Amino acid sequence: MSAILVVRDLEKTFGSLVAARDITISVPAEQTVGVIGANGAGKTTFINMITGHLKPSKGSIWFEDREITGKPSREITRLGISRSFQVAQIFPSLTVFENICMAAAIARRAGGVWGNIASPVHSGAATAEAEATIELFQIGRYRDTAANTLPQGVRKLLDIGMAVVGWPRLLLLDEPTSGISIEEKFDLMNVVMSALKARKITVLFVEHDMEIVARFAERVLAFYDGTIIADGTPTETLDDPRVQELISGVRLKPTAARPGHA
Amino acid sequence: MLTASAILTDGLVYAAYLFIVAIGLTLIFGVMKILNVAHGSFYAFGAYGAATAVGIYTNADWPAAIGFLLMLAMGMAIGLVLGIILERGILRLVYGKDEVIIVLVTYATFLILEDVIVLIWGPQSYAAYQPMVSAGNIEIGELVLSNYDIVLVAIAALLAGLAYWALKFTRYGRLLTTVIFDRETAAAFGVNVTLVYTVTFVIGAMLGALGGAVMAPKIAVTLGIGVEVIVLAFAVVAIGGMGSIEGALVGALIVGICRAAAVHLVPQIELFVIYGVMALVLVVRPYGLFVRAQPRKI
Amino acid sequence: MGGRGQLAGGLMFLFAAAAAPLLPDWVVSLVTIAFANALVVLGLVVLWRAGLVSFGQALYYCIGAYAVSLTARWTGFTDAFALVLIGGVAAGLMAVLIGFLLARYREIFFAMLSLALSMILYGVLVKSESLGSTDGFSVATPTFLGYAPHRDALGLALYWLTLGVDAIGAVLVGVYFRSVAGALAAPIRDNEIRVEFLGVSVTSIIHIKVVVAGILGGLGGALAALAIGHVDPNMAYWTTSGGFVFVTILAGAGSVAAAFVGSLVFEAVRSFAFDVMPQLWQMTLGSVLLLTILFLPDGLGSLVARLKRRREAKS
Amino acid sequence: MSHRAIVIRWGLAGLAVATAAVAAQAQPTAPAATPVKLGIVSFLTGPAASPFGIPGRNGAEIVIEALNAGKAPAPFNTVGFAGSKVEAKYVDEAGSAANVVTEFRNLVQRDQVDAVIGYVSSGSCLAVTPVAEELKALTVFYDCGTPRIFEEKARNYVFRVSPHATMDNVAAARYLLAKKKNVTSYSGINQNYAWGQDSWRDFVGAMKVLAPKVTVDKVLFPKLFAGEYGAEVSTLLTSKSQALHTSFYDGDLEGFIYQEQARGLDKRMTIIMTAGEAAIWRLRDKLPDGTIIGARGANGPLARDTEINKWFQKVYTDRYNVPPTYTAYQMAQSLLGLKLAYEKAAKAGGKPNADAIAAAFKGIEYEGPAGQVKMVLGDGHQGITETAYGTYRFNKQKKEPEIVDIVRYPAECVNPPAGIDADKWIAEGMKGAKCN
Repeated sequence: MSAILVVRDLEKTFGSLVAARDITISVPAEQTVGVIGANGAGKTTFINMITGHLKPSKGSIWFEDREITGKPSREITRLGISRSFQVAQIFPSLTVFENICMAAAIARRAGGVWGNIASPVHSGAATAEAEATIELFQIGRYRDTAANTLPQGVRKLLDIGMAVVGWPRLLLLDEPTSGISIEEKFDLMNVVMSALKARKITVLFVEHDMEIVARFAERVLAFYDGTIIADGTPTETLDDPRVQELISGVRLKPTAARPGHA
Repeated sequence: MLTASAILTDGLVYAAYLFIVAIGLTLIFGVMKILNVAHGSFYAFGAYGAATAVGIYTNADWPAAIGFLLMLAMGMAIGLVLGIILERGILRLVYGKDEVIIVLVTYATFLILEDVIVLIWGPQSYAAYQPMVSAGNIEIGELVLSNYDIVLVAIAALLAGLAYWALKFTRYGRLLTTVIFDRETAAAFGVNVTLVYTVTFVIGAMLGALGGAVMAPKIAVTLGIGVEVIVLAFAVVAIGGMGSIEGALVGALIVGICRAAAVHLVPQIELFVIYGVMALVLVVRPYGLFVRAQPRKI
Repeated sequence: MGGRGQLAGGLMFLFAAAAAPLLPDWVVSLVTIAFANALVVLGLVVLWRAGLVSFGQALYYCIGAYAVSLTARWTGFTDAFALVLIGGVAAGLMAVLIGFLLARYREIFFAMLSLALSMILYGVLVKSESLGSTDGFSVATPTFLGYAPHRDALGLALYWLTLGVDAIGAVLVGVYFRSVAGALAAPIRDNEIRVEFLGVSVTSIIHIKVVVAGILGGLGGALAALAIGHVDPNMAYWTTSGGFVFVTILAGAGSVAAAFVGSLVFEAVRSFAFDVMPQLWQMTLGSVLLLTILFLPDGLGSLVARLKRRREAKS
Repeated sequence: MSHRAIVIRWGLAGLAVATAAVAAQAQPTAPAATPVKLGIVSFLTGPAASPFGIPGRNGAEIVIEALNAGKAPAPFNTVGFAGSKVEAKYVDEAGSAANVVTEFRNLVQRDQVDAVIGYVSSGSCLAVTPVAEELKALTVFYDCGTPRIFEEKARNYVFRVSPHATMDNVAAARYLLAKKKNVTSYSGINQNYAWGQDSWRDFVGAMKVLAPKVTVDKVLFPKLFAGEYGAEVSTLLTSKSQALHTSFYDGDLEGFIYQEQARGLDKRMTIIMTAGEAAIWRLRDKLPDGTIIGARGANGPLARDTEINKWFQKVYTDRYNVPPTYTAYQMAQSLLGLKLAYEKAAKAGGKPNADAIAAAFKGIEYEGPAGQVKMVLGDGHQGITETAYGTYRFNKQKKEPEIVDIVRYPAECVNPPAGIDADKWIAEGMKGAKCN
């Protein structure tokens, strides 16, 4: 399996503050990677650099053998990297369908200024794509509901759906279960992960809940103080004494993984 | 040298005028995020009120100083009444709507008040020159300065000082600063935002009317004086940064000096020097000199 | 904006075109000016959907008008179709330039900067004695592909021209609203970050909106110049822009047709107020604006939507 | 117009828009005995209302009332216009050119007025002219000053009894040079819009012709309705000029006078106000003695002491408690001129149409409150009159403003002859001026 994402010696400083350093990883295609770490450990900074929201101070990022270091986020999105947000970023005054269809039309439009003007939003292809994505994320019953009245879980699914509708090859999920009640978390992640698997998308997801990480990740990166202190299978990483001491705090049995593990 | 000192004094006088009309506007914007077009009406009402007051005291033959104070008091009283009516009667109904919609509400109010002036004072113009004429003038070198202009500068300086003191050292001022800084938090900490709004709007209205009152002796009080003031005050506030008191001060000084320099040196460009400066400042600092762009968070 | 809406719009357009010869002259000229202004309002609707309000739209209106009259004056060229096109292009080019600056701004700052720019044009025109300063100058009587009507026939020709340009404009704006660039209006107002992360430059989308609104403003100004027969710098003054924003609020941003209805209602109310209360017309207009905002926050256009909803609820 | 009539008409208009067929009935045909309808347009709101618009409207009201009662002095003592009562409709001139043109069309096409008298702003006059010509609507401009109207093109239906503004500045230059022999340089402060720019250009042109050695010093063009003139006054205080030309009026004029007086500018230079007369009743002792005052013609206190002037002064002052200022005079002159033309045309029998009245109006001469009018320029469409300038003095005994040292200039001395543009006439040395 060739690597879809390669990161070398990545570093980000804000003045004298080091937000990320010495980050070097390689992610093979279609892998599902969990990212853990305390608040301020550099997880979101890492994601922001890959998606172009922040410019790295040092190091390089390669996506599908093409260097994308420091490119603007719009361009990176067009290359095939999407992201979702800790707080769902949707268009509250549009319905679910309109949200997704908008995202689909944007992803399918031709390039340049003229592409924006000449591409219709409700083209047959974009509409079909939107309907399929709604189906995939099982939010069909909310299809015509205004987004500002959606329950939290559906907002999250919509947010991720909008990131997925353009067929990205790499998806970065920033705390997909934040703000979701414990009972709903697993259901939500089941829907998301099966959808992403169905589309063969490589996933990096930031998560605080170790049970979720253990259950859904094939590989786990542990961040501490701006750098990666452990990288391996869920069992390896979560059993790492440093990770236990600095991040998870309590010992957790990775064997708790239940059947249905994706 | 003569020209330079003339530019400086003229600029200062004009800046004083601009600051007095702009401070109320920027205060209301800072606290309430309302760009108040009706500020021009406050100015006009203040000027008409002052003219009425001057008429009363001229007929009664009172000393000039009392007349001047009566004039200011009348202007501020009109601002008070008008401010309360507008805030309680109209603005209250549209809080929470889009900023731009509220601008239009104040624009509608401005249109209505323009005709209310006709209904109250009629279409004829009024004179209120007595305080200025009785103030006399002084000669400094070759320049002759009107004492009234010096009073104007003093009033502007006093207002600036007062605003600084009130915002820094009074309970209410600190409250305002909190609301300007973060409205939600202020509300969460139990600040009565509704009351703050009413008081702020009324103070802003009184300041606008005060501007009209102090200018009344220098001008003919006539229909349409409010229109000119609105755009002028907008320009000053936009240059300084909307909602910033020190911005209004610096904006007024910049515009005042630039305009005076234009009149003395290149009178052809006087007409658009203000808008030119405004566009230039906005290009370099989109939010004005004293307001920093707020970074957006994800 | 379904097929039914387009059909209704088309029928209304045909009716308006057919009814003209039966209408009194003064109504024809009033409607002509109202429909010329409606294009400017349509431009403001394009911006307003994205949460942007321009207090300087009179800039493009004025450029369109002056482009028409100057072309006719300097070249002696009087074909109405070409002149209107020139007006639109001139304003559009200006909008392309201004867009580079303006597209970075939002909210009240967008409004203020556009106001400053239009006031600079006003100042320049007032200063230009060769262009008639504040008095402005007259616009040559237009011809229509060689046809040179006069009096009533001229009024009708201008009316039909305006209606034609409006119809083309309305259809094109409708198409634009259904494109990615046009539909990215509420999304931009709602959440610019999401738009950026979907891979679109918000700045360039707003730039496009500024240009579309500018072209519409220029076309409106060009038609108005021909209909009025005179141009002056007041066309760029901020109160002119304020009037257009007024109509936009009155009309609402809900549909393309609302801009036309709103503009017509405004012109009728204004003329009525001038007729009945010559000294209190500002109060009348202000009250109408205030009542609209209070009781019809989505404008006249929302009345239709409300009716439709009621009918749907019944059936 | 009664309230009911308005309601009915707007109702009809609404119907007309909805069901076009009704429209034909919304335009009643006028039987011969119906009154003569006039549209009177002037500023009723905004800054120009108080100095110009309202006195103009007042002048119209008082004259129309007198005409309808048949109480005006001869030869205007017939009732109304040729026996028909005059009905006036007053409209605001405020707003954009589009508004002004729309309201003009409304008057002509909707209200079916027989003639329109009005317009203060030159911009309004220029905008209305082509429409009036196109609609064949008889229109008399009463106050606007731009010479361009009849110089750009020959007009058929548009008239202006009041002389254009060129006269004001040519006469101002003549008066200044006659009275202040020591002038070596002069300055000017005029509003930055067409009226101010044109006034200054004409004045400078006339001065160049009459006294080529006198130089121009400061040239100031503050914004219209600026209100604050501190910097301008300072600039002028640093000037060595002996005279200051200004075409300021009303609000701006008063503001400027208050502000310059507080700093003693008038002690250093003589101020020439080409439109100062309208302000004397308000400024009174605040207007500096020695100021040179014009009234856009021999209007107001500069008018000759004729019977008709005494009559006009009296009826106006009795009604409005102030003496009439020049816009009131111009309105009276315009109305009386139109009356004569109408009656001349009506002699042919029946109600005259616009063409007949226009034909009768061309080139007439008559005497109004402001003196003898001769419609000689613009192919008989533009009037000229004599003009006068004087020096202001506040009479402390009578507590009344006075204008003394009045010099009269015959019409032919300060107006271009027929067939030559005003600008050109001045630039080429004011050839053919007959001053005695």
